[in-house]
Amino acid sequence: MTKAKRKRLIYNCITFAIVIIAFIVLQSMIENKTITRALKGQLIPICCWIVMAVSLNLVIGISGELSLGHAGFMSVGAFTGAVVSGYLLHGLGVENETLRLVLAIVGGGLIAGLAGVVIGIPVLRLRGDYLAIVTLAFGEIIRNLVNVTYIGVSDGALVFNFLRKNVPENTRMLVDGASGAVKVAKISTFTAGFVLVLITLVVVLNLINSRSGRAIKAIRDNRIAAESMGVPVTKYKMMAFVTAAVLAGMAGALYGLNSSTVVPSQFTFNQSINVLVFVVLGGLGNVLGSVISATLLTVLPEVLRAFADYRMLVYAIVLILVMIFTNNPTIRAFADRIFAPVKRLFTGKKEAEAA
Amino acid sequence: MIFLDNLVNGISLGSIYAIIALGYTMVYGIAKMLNFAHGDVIMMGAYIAFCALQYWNLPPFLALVVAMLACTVMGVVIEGLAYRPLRQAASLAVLITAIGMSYLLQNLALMIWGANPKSFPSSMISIPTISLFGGQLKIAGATLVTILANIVIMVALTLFTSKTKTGKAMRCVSEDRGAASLMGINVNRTISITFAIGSALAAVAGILLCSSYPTLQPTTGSMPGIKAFTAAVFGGIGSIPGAMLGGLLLGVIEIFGKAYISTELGDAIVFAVLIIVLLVKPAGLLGKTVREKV
Amino acid sequence: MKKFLAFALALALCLTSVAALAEVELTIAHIGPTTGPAALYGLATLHGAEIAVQEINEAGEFNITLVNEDDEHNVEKAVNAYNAALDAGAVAIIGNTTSKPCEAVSALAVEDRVIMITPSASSEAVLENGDDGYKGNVFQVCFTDPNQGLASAEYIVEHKLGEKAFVIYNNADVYSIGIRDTFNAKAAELGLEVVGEEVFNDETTDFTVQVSKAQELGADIVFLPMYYTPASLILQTAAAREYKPVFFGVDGMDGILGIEGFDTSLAEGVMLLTPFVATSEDPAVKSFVEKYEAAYGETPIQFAADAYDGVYALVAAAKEAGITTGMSVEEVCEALIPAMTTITVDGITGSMTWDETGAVTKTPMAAVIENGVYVIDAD
Amino acid sequence: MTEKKRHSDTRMVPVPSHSIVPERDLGSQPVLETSHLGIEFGGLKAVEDFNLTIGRTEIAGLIGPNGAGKTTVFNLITKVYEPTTGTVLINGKDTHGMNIVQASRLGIARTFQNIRLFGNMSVEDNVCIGLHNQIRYSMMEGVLRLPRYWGAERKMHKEALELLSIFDMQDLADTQAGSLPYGAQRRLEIVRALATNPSLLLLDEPAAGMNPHETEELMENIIKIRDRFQIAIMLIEHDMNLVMGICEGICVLNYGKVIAKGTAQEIQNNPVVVEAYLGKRKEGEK
Repeated sequence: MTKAKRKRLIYNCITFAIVIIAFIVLQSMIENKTITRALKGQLIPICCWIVMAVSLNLVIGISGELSLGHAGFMSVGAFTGAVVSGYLLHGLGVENETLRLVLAIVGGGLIAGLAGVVIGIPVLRLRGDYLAIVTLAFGEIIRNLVNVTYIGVSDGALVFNFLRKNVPENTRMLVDGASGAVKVAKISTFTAGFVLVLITLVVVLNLINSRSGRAIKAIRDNRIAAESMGVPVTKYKMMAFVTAAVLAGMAGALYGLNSSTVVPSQFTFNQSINVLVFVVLGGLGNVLGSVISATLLTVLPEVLRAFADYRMLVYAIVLILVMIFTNNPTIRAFADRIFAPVKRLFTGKKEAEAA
Repeated sequence: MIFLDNLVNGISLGSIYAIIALGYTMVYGIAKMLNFAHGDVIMMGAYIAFCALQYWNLPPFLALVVAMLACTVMGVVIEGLAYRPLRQAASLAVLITAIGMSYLLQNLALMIWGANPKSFPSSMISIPTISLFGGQLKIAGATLVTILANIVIMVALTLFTSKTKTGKAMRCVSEDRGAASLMGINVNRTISITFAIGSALAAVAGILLCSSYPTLQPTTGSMPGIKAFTAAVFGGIGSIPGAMLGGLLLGVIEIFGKAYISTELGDAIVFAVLIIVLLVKPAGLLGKTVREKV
Repeated sequence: MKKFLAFALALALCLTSVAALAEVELTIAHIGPTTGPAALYGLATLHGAEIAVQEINEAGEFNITLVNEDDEHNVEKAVNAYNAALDAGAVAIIGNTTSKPCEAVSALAVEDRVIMITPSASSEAVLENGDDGYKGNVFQVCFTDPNQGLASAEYIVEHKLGEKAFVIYNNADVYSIGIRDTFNAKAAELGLEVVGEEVFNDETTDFTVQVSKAQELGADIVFLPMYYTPASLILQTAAAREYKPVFFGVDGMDGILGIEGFDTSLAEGVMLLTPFVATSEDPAVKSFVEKYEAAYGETPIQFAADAYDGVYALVAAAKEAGITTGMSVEEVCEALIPAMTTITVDGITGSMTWDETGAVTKTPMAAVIENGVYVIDAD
Repeated sequence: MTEKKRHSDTRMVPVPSHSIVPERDLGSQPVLETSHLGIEFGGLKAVEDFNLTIGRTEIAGLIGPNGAGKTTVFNLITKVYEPTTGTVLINGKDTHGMNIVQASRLGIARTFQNIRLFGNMSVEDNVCIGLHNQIRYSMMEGVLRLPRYWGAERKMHKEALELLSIFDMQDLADTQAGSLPYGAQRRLEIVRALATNPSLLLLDEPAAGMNPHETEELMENIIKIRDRFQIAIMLIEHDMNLVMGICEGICVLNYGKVIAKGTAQEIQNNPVVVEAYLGKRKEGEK
């Protein structure tokens, strides 16, 4: 095994270990009832945001395309999930919650993936900032469309319409236009969230370290060179984009079924930006970084509840400072100088071990 | 007549988008960055004008000057503190910083002026509504001023970039920053000036925006900002006439889409048209397609 | 049953008298959007609740600690806020301010058995428990949306305010949609012609299309089931276009006169149904408005009044049920649920009673704006 | 590396007077034939009437002053640009309307004047990208780590190291490509191109930035590559020692037009070429 492969294996193992240990600790805390309500309530959303961040990292960090509409896929997943679960319950009378949750997550992923294909075909022809603006536009279009989508169950059959007045009277609404998914049965569980995070990590990490992932990274590093080596650019860009959309859709379904109500306005441009911030602060292409930053940045505002009024202000300033400190060459060099003794301590130790 | 009415409304809305888009496009052309905080500078400009009119009882003209000055200073300070250290950094890092700046401005406004919406005084533009065609077509004073202001700004900017030394320096920097600096152009200063002009325009845009749509909140600049950004891309980002054309078209499409197709899907229509245009012309309507050098 | 009630009443009285000796310590939580785009409503309910708590604490008997948790008008944050509130030891909740977060939180509260009194979340889904009837532990201080729609249509027809109605509503807001639905239904029933309707959303600032449609169709009454911010824009757009129908609003319209910089002459003749008018001569209202203005520097809107009444309703129920210090969340909830349906609260938004569903019964007043102030329409 | 497939089409090549194809290749299908190839950029004819045939195992040179259009020719052959006029045949197949990827599948690979490595990836991964067109498995097999994944990755690893050994770079396999020294980056580009198993390898200034010793080594290696893989190599180069030392046929380009073709000796003695490089000699000068 080469050094690079060993390093990669260690990195992957650490990633999985952190997630699994965190799950075991939290699960035992839940069983011992030592967990605070606030933390317990956030567990499922944290899982969702981890999946969102890791999947967006696949698009931005690995595939190198700036997407500003990731929340759109989450929205598609959330509403599809609510419809699948609602139809199974009210239309087909399926009472088993686990079965409904699994089917809803799969359905959410599929439809979001479909949306990813439809959007990806035109979008991925564009480059750079243009791609960014078009993904933003698609996110807004999805939100606008959900705002006029009415889906319900009427006499055991699924009803779908863009006009409220065309929906029959006796319909049990599942998605009620701008009011969103209403009276959703909450069936998401932390275990499901954990499994979804694991699936996401397996898919993304294995994809990155495989033939397809190598091709995706090659396109990111140098599109023309990759094409000259016979790498079909659109195919691999689509692969990254659609995989990310599927994962976001699954996260959306889990997210949607964690609350009795979901509204389209939860998945705005700002939400996409939030996920983008997770990815950038966690490090582009760094999956473990995404996991950690998504967790911390979801928990942090809740910890800072006491400073409610200044919370967003502090968040904004921290964001700007972090970007400047990590990206300005002068400041970085200065920081490196300061931390050099510390670093030497570590590297020196390593060398000693090696010797 | 309802068609003409919608057209006038569309041009009015489009003129506001155009002025905001000018700010985006100039900064993009020269600093090669998407200044997401531009929409929030607009909001700050409107708040300052509001204070000048409401609290300090200044006449409209002075309120305009105060708002423009304040925004200019704000733009230059933001550029110097947050964006200049990142001149060499990846564009994504700059984008995130700009987003952070946008949050910062919004929350500052929330702290200073509170969450309650303010109504922008109509005394800012005290031109009465004009009736045409025997009262069938009514054009509000603010609409007229907006359209006129748009034309004036457009002409002034075109003259500025083509005739003055600073304007020419700006064009040089936008073509090739490295070469411009070798030719003795002070790149940092030029970028600062661009931010100054862009922010002064933002103040004007803020006042016009709030004169036509008089609600003033910390989030007032967000949506028009995004739409204007779309307009800039639509027209070809980096191009001044492109911003103008993109803004006007976007405004007209939005109003017509709402009037003749669906008010619910107005925004979706705008964005759908943008996507179609970009697919046909990937660099926008008036943008230059740059051939990648191999 | 009667015997039982009498017994309960006696017990309650007994407990109350005990409580009078030692102050009852209660922690309650206000949950609402105190930051973010809906902050103005959340801050209003928070401030209203604060004034009520202050008054009650000054009066003795109860010592209430008010915890505030911000929900940012976001479902996910609302659930976090609710959990944080319970972690902080709250035994009852005043909130949420807005409908969607309230729907999400109340779905949890019904399982956890936590009593909720929402000042202003007016959608029906707040009270409904999935598809199986009502939650029972959630009480509204404001009207449910359908009631407002009905009352408005009835009022318009009864007073012959117009013949051709036009509705502009926010299709991204359950509050607006709910009122519009019942208004249209009632209007059809009463023979009021609705010539057309147009929608907008939370980000809309351009209302030219909506207003010109109404103008073109010759509507003489425009119904605005919405909050006052978009309403102010519609009034300004209409004024610029010299369009002068009767504008008829609902309780969300209250506050329009308080917008800083708003040219109140534009709102001249606007009618609205509201349970609370800040300029009322009623001494309770006057005292509340004075305290509010002194403390927060602005005129209270109806949201603040609803929250103020909500706290008083909670305390009245607590007295009725004989709540004591140290009761658990579930105990408080089970004790207050029957109490809420028996009490009558004479608040600043009217005289209120509640039924088992949690919906309030109170009389809306129609107010008309004249010379920049609300005037109660006598009949 | 598998042995090169021989094309069944073995028609005789008509030998035009200006052909630079060496005699041993005349019996087989040429790898590259261009006729009347040209491109305009906004009215400017960057390349005009470019005719060239390259034999199966030929090492050909394309030289000319700066801005003569040499790289543009490469871009036309590899379909980075669609020609305005003329045709490009690769192994006898017309590339009209093809994109870069399709052209690459016909058996051309190239390096770039301004190095275009996958800078954030390891040296080995750079080579593996070249191997992708021969060693395949699907995305699902990769994600689920099915047996084919392991087999294919092992094979890729082995072949990549073998290819890297041509330039003695196997020890650098784990290094990040972007952090290699300049000369090594150029060599890696060649290895990567070679990994695609091409029948025609286009090298754009392979010796740029190398010292004389390195250039010497490069020359040996280019010949070694040709002999080992039995492929044609066409190179753009300013180092005349290299060009004259290894190229069997040389084509000289000036202002987008071919001004001379022939062997090293013919070119060196061609007055038109000398003029293009040194300018018109004045009377009386030697």
